[in-house]
Amino acid sequence: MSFKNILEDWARYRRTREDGGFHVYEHKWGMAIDLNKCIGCNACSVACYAENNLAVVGPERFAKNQVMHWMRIERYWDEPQLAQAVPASQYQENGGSFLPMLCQQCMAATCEPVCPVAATYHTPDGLNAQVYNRCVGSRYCSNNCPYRLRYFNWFSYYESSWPAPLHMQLNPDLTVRDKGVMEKCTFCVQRIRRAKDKAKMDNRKLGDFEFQTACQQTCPTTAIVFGDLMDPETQVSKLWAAHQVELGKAEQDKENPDLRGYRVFEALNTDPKIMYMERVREV
Amino acid sequence: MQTKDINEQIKWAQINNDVLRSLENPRMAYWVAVGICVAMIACAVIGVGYVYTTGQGTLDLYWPDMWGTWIGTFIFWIGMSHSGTLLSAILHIVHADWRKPIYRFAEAMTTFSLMTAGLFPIIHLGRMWNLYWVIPYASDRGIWPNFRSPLVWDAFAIFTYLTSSALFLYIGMVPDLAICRDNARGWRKKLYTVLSLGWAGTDRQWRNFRKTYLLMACFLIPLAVSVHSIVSSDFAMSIMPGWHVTTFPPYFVAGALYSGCAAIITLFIILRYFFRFEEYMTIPILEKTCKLTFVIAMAWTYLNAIEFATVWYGPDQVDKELLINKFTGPYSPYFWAMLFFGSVMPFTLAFEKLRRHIPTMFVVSLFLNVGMWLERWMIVSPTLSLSYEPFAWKVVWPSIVQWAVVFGSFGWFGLLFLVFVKVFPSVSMYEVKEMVYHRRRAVVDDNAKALHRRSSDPQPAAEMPGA
Amino acid sequence: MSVKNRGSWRRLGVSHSRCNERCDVGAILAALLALMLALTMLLPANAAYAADEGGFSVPITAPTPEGYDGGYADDGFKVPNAVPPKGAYDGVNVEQPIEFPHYIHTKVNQINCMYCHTYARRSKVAGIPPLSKCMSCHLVIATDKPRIKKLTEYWEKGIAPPWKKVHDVPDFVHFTHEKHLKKFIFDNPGMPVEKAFEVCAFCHGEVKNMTVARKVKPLNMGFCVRCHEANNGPNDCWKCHK
Amino acid sequence: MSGNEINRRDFLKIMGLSGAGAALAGCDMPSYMTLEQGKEEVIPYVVPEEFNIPGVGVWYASTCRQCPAGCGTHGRVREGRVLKVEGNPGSPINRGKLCQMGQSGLQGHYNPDRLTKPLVRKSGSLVEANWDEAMDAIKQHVGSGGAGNRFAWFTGTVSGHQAVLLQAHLEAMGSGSGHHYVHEVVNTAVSQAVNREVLGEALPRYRFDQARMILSFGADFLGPWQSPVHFSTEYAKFRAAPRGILVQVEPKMTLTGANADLWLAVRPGTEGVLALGIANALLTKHNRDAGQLPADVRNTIARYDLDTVTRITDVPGDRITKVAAWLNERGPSLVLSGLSAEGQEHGYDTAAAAMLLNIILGNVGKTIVSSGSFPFPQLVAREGSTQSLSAFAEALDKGAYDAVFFYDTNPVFTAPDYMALGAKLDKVPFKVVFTNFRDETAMHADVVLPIYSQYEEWGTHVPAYQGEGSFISVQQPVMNPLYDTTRGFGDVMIDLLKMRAPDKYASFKDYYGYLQQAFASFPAEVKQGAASEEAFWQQSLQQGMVPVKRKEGGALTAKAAAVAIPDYSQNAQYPYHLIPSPRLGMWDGRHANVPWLQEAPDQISKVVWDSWAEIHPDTAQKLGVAEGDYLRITSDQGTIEVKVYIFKGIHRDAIAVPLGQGHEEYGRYAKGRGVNPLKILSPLKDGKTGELAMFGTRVQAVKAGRNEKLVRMGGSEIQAGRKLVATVTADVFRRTEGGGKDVL
Amino acid sequence: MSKHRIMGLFSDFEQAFAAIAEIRAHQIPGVSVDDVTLKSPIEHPEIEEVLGERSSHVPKFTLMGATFGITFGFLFLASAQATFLVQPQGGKAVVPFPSNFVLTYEMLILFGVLFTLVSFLISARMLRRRDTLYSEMVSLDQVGVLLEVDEKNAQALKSLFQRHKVVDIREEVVR
Repeated sequence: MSFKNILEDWARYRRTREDGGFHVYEHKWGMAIDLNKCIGCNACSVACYAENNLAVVGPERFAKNQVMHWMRIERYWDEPQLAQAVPASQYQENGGSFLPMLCQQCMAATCEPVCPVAATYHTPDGLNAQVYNRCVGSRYCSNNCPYRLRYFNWFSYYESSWPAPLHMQLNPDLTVRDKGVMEKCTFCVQRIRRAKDKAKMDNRKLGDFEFQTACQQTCPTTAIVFGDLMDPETQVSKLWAAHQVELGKAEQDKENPDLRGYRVFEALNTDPKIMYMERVREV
Repeated sequence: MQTKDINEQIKWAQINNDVLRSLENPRMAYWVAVGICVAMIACAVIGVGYVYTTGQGTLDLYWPDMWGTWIGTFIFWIGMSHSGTLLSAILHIVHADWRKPIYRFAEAMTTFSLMTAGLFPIIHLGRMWNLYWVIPYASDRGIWPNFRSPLVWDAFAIFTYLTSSALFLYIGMVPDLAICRDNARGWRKKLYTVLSLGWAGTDRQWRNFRKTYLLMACFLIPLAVSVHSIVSSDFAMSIMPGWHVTTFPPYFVAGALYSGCAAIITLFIILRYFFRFEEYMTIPILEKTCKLTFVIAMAWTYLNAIEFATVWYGPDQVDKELLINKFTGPYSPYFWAMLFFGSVMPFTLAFEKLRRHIPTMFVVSLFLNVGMWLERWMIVSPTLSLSYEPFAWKVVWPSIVQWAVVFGSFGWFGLLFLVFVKVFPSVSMYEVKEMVYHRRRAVVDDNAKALHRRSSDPQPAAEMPGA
Repeated sequence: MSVKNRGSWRRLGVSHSRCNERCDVGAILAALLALMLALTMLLPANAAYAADEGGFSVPITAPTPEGYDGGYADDGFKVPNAVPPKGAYDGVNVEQPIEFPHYIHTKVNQINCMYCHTYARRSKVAGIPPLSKCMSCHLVIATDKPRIKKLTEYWEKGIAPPWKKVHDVPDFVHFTHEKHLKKFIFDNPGMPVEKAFEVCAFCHGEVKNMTVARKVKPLNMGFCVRCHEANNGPNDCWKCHK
Repeated sequence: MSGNEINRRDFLKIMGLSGAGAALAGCDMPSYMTLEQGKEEVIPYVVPEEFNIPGVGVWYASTCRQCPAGCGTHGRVREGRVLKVEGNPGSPINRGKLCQMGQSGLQGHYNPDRLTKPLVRKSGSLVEANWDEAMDAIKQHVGSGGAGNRFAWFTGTVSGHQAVLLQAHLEAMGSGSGHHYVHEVVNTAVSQAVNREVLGEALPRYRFDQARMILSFGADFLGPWQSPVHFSTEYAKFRAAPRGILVQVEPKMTLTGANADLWLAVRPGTEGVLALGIANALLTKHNRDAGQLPADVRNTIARYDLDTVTRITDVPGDRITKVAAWLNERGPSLVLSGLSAEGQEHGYDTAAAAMLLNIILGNVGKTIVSSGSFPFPQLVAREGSTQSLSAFAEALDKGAYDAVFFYDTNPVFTAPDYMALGAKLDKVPFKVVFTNFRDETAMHADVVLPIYSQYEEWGTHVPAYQGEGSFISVQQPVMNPLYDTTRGFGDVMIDLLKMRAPDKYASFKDYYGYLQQAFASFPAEVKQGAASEEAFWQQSLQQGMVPVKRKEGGALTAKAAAVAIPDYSQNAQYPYHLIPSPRLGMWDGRHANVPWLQEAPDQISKVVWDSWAEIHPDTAQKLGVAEGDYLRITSDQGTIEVKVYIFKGIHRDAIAVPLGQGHEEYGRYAKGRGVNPLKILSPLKDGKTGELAMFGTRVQAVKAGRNEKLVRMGGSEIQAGRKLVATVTADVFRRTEGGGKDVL
Repeated sequence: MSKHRIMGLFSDFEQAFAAIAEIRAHQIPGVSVDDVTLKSPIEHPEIEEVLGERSSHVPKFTLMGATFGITFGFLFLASAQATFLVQPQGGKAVVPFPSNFVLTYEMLILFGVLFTLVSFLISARMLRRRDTLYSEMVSLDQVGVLLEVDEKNAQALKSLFQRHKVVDIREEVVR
C-alpha cells in the first residue's frame, strides 16, 4: 500500500516550473473580473459574508485591522497608467478605482510550501485549499502572501458575532472557524462540490454556469465571471483567451498589447488564477 | 597595568578554592536577582495564559503583520546562543588559550538562550495545543508535517542544536564535576558523583575526552552556522520584500555572533564582579573579547551595507520602497536606533582606554544587545506591515501582553543562568590549570635556556605546584 | 571490564585495550542495527496502514453489544469490489425515546435500510424516517405492542419522537451518504440492492443485529483514510473538510 | 404545495438534523474524543414534503423588502432555515442580482434585537403584552366607533394588496386616502413632479442601453436612487462597448460619481445653473435649434454664458465646454437629476433645467420613453416623499388626529429636529406601530405590534420603476415564523378590517386566504392560460411574480417648463453647505441594525461602524483639522459633532455627513453610533413640490478639539506605482473591443 | 601468590614522568609500560611521550553516527513525504532535495554527536565506580601512577617511586 506510494511518488519529479504539484487536474477554477464594469458597490463582499459564515468583528477590532473579509473592495484614487492624461486638479475628477480582491488561488501559491503542517495545499481542481481543522495558526502563509488575502481568527467569534438567533443563518455546508485558525476565500468550494456531486450522481460532465460563486451570483453588473480554465468552452476560458492571458507565465506576450487582461503581481510568478480586465475611462 | 591573560604564579589549590567558593552560600544579591527573575517570568506566564484563553488578537497582532515582536525575540535568543559555540568550539579549534576561563558560562548561555528561544515559536501558535503536528510522527491519518516549510526546519535545527550544545557543555564539565565531587558534601556530593560519571582522571579518560571534545567542537561549528542560516531562511525563503534577500544567512550568523559576544561581555563583567573572578576573568581577556566583538560588529555593519546596496541598485521597486520606508517611515526611529547601537556604538570597543574601563563596557554591551533586538524586530515587522499590497499597509503598536512576554523571557533566561552558576562551576577549573601549567612551562623553559639547564631539572621550590 | 580478567585477555595474545574496544564496537553495531530497524518500523508503511484492527484507533475494551453477532452476514455474503474498512469501537448504549428494534425490521422482516432511511441515497444525511412513514405500517401492524402504542401517542399528538443521535462525525467533517451508496451499491456491478445493509455495516456495524443502533466503528479519520486508500477513494482533504 | 397552511408551516419547521446546527471547528482533540453519542437530538418530520430532503437546499421565490425597489429574490431553505438570499433571474428588475442590502436581509430577519412580543403603553411606559391585549387596546380606540377622518396611516412606500387593504381600512375608518401619508427620505419626488409636468408621465423609462452619454446632476443611480440593482445592471449595458460616457455633477462624490469618467464638483445648489450653462453652450457653440423652447426659457438660457456659470457654479469653463461638446456629438444622451440637485429650495427648477437639456438634445423619445400605465391602479405603488412628513407634522400641530397607525417607516428618526415630531406624536391620543424592532417611532407608540419579517410574510408588490415589461411581484414566506408571538401585517389588517367592516371581510380567514382569492379574481389574460386557479397560484409562487400587460403610453411629447433659479448667495454666518448623503448600505438608516452592513465599508471613504464628515483638503486646512479630528457642525437648528474624513471628492464649500447612523433606539448594533445629520436640517422646502430642501442647509464648522481614530478599512489610498487597477483610455477600449470586435 | 596494586602520587610532574620512563626501561621485571595508568588533574599532551601511543576509537563511532544520520535521515524523510496521504506539493517535487538536504544535514550532526558521546562513555570506561586507590589529590594538583605487580616486585617499584620524590604511596593487595 504505502510502499506502493513510496515507489510511485519517488518516481515523480517536478514536471515543469511550478505547475501546482504533480496533480492530474480535474479542473482549474478561475475567474475574470472586468474592472470596466465593477462599480465597487460591496454587494459581493456582503454576499461572501452571508455564504461563508464570515465573522463580524466589530469596530474595536476593526480599528486594529483584525478583519475578516475574504472579498474586499480596494479603492484607490490614482491612475498610474493615465497619470499624464489627467490634469492635476484639486478635485477628484477622475473618480475612484475599485479593485475586488479575493484569494487569487495561485497555481504556484507562495502560501503552500511554508505551512509547517501542510494545512494549505493544492487540490486536484486547482484550488488553493485551507484545511481549518489541520491549521495550527503559525500564520506563516499569510505573511508570505503578496496579496495579503489570508485572514486569521484572532478570537473565537462564535458568541460575539452570531448571538442567537443570528447563528441560525450559518451555512451548514462549511465550517465555522474557531480562534487560532487561518482562513481565506475558497471560491465557494461548498458550491463547487455540491455541483460536482450532483453532476456525478447523474453521471454527466459539469457544465459552465451550473453553479456560481456567491460574489459572481450577486454582482449587479456581472463584472465577475467564474468557471473552469481547463475547459476551453467555458466563458471564463474564452475571456482569458480573448485577452491573451495564459496560466503558467510570469509575463504575457500579447500580439495586441491593448487587450485589457492582466493579473496582479504577475511578475512574482505566483501564477494567479484571477484575471482582471483593466478599468476604462474617457479622457 | 595587567598584560598577562592569567597569572601563572597562581596556585592550583587556589583555583579550586576560588571556583568552588562561587558555588557556595549565595549572598543576598543572589536571592534578590532570583526574585526579580521569578517576577519577570510570572509576567510572561500570565501573558501567555491570557493569550491562550482569549486568542492571539490580544497581542494586537493584526492583518497584515501577524508575527510582531515575538518572532523577533525568537531570532534574538537564537542569535544569543551562538556565543558559546564561538568561544568554546571555534576558539578551541584555533587553540586560543584565553578562552579557557570564560567559555564555560558562554556555553551555558548558549544552552539557556536556546531554551528561551524555543518557547516563542510554540506560544505564538494560534492553537499551541496542536504543536505536536509539527513533529514527524507516524499517525494513522497518513498526515505528516510539511517538510518544505522552513518552520519545520527550525524545529529540527533547534532540537539538534539544543541537544548538541547541552551535551557539549556537559561533557566539557565532567572533569570539573569530578573536582566538585571530591570537595563536596551532602546532596551536592551525591549529585556530582552521579554527574561526574565516575571520572578518575586516568590517561585513558583524558585521551578519549580530548578526542570527544574536539569532535563535538567540529560538529558544533557547522551546526551553529546552519541553525541560524535556517532561521534566516524563514525569511529568505519567502517572497516578501526585505526578506527575499540572499545575504540573509551570513547576515543572521554575523548578527548572532555579535549579540552573543555582547552578551558574553555583560555576563563576564557581572560574574567577575560578583564572584570575584578577577584572577581568571582578567582585563586582557575582556579586551580580547571586545576586540573580537568589534570585528564581528564591523562584519555585521558591512553585511548591512551590502543588503542596502543590493536593494538600492537591484531591480525590485517594492524592495526599494520598503528600504526607504524603513529609513523614513513609521519604523524609522527604531531603525535608526538599531543602526546607531549596532554600527556606531561598537567603535567604543576600538579604544583601549574604554575597553579596559569596565563600567563603560557593561553599558555598551547592554546597548549592543538592544541594537541587536531592534535589528530582529526591524526584520520582521516593517516587511509585514508595508509590503506589496498598498491597501493592506498598516502599523499597530504591539500590546502590553506582547511586551510582557518578551520582557519575561529575559527573566526565564536569567533564572536558568542563576541556577547554573550556583550548581556548576562557571569557570573551567581544569582548563585554567592547563593554562597556568603551560604558561609556567613556558616560563621555566625560558629560564632554563637562560641558565643553560634542562627544564626537567628540579625547579626552585617556589615554582613547585601545590607546594 | 574489571581489573581481574585482564590477564586472561593477555593470554589470548592481544593487548587488552584494543580487544575491549573491539567487543564494544560489536555491541554498538548491534545496537545501531536494532535502532535503525526500530525506527523504520515507525514508518506508516509498516505501522499505520497495514495495521490490522485499525492500527491506532480505539481498541475494543468492553464486551460486544447485546445482539451483536460479530461476524459478517450469515450467508457469508461479501460486498463485491470493496474492501471493508477495518477498526472497531465500543460505543455507549444510547437511551432512545422508543427502543427501536432494528433487527425485527431488517433481519426478521428483511426490510431494506433505505426503505426507512430513504434520504441516504439522495442527500448527505441518511435522515431519520418521518413519523408518517412509521405509521404507514403501524397503523395496522403490531398495534398492540407497547413500543407501537408509544409511537401512536406521538402521532396523535402530531409531534415527532426526539431521537438521540448515535453516529456523528465532528462538525468540520462533511460526510455524504449518497456518494458512498452510489459507489458501493448502485454503481457496483454484482451488488444486489437488497444486500444494502452489508454496505451500511461498513460504518454502522451489524445494525441488523441490534435493537437500538450503537456505535461500533471508530469513525475517526484513520478509519476513513484507510478505507479510502483501500478502495481508491479520493485523498483530497477538501473532499471532507470544508 | 397544498393550499392548507398548517401543512405548509409543518414542513417549514426547523428540524435538528446533522449539520442543522452551526458547524463549529472545535477541532482541538481527535474526533473520537470530542464526540459524544446520544447527546444531540435528531427530530424527524412528522409529515414530509416529497421534494424537501434534509441536507439539501430548496429555493423559494419571494420579493426583497430592504428598499422600495422591490427586487425579486430566491431564498435558500435547508432544514427549515433560510440561509441565503439570491436574486431572482426571472425578475426584470434585478435579473438575478442583488445589492448588499438585499443580501443582508437575513440579518434583519434573524436579528437578536427583533421585537418578539406586542408592546402596550401602560401608565406611561411600554410593557410586553400578548396579542389579545394589544388588539383589545386597538379595538377600544378604533374598533367600531370614533376616528373617522381624525384617523391616519403613516407608512413607507406601499403597493400591491397591502396598499389595497390600507386603502380599504382608511375608507372603513371613514377617513380618506388624503390621510395616508407615505414617507421616504430617499425619493425621486421632485424629478417625478417635473416629469409629470414636462412629459406628462411621472416615471418614464430610462434607456441606459440606448444612451451613449449620461449627464447626471447628483442622480446616484448606482447608489440609493430609484432602483439600485436595476440601474446597476443597466449601467453594465451602458458601459459595454461602444462605451458610453458618464459625467456626474454633484457637490459630494457618490458611488456613481466615483465611477464617472468626469466628476465635476459643483457649488451646492447651482446644478441648475450649470445645466442652463451647458444648454447655453449647446445653443450658442453647437447651434442646436431651440425652436421647441418657449421664449422665456430661451431668454433664461441666454443669461447664463460661460463666465457667469463658471463664477456661480465654481466649475472650470473648459470642463463645461467639454461636457457640452460630448453631449453634442455623443447622442443620444440622457440627462438625469437626483437628490443632491433637487434637495434645494429651487430643486424643482434645477430638475426642470436638467430636463431642459434632454429636450434640447432630443433625448425624449429616444432614451426617455413612455413606460405606459399599470393595468391595476389600485395595486400601484404609493411612493414616499418628504413633503408628506412636513404635511403630517403640520397636521399634528393642528391636532388633526386621534389615532395614527405607522407601518414600515421610522419618521421620528428621519424627521428634522425643528419638526419636533416625537413631542407632537406624544400629543396624539393613540398611536399604533407595526414594526420588527424597537425603533424610535415605536418608543412613542401606545401599541407596538411585532410583525413578521420579510421572509415570513405574504404579500404582493408593484415596484414603482419596473424597467421593461411589468409585473406584480409576489412575496411568500420562505420559512416558518421564528416567533409564534409575531403576526403578519396582512393578517392584522384583515382583523382590523373585520372590526370595522365585518360583513365584507368575515369570509377571509387570514391574509393568505385573501391573497388566494385576489389571485383567483385576476382577469384571464393575467393568468396566462393557467389550467386552474390552483395552477396559476402555484406558478405565480414559483416565478415569484405575475407578469401583466401594460397599457402602452405611446410616444412622449415634451413641453419645456419655465426655469427660474435664484442667484447663489454666500452666507457669512454659515459658510458651508451640509450634505446629508444617503448611503447604499444604510439607505436612510433603516439598516443600521444589520452587522454585515455596519461592517461593510462605505464605498467611497471605506469607513465602518460610524458616521463621518467628508471635507476637502483645502477646507480641512482652513479649519485646521486632520483625519479623525472631531468637527462641530452647527446649523440654525442645532449641532452635531463628527469625525473628519478628508478627500478631494467633495466641493470646498460642502461638508457631507452620511445618513444612517445616530440611532437612539433600534438595537445593539445601531444604538448610540454616530450622528444623524437630518436632525439639524433647516426648515427649508422646495418652492413647488413642498419637498424638504434636504441639501439646502447652511452650516458653520469649527474644530471640536477632540480626536479619535476614524475606523477605516485599508491603508494607502494610492497604488504606489504597482499595477493593481490598471486603466486604459476609452479610445483604446473601443479600438480593441468596440464596434463588433467585442471580446465576449 | 598475591598481586599488589600500587599507586604513587607525585606533586612534581617531571618526576612522575621520569619514573614512568624508568618503568618503560623495564627496570622492574614483569611490568610493562602498557599496564601503567596515569591519573592527573589536567590533560597532558606529554603523556604520549612517556606512555607511548595509545589509540582512541571515538572517531570511528563518530563516522558511524554521521553515516547513520545521513542514511536514516534521508530515508525517513523521503518515505514520510512519499507516504503523505495527500501530496501538498504546491508545485514542488514529491521528495524535494533542498529541504531534505537541510534536514538530513541536521540529522547527520545530531546522530554524529550522540554516537560520539556514547563512544566516549564506553571507550573512556566511564560510568563505573572508581577503584579504591583513587586519591582526591589527583583532582587537585598531583599525578598518580598506578601499577599492578607481583608481590616480589612491589618493593622494587616502591623504591623506584621513592627515588623520584613520591609524595605518597598507596597500596592494596588483590586476592
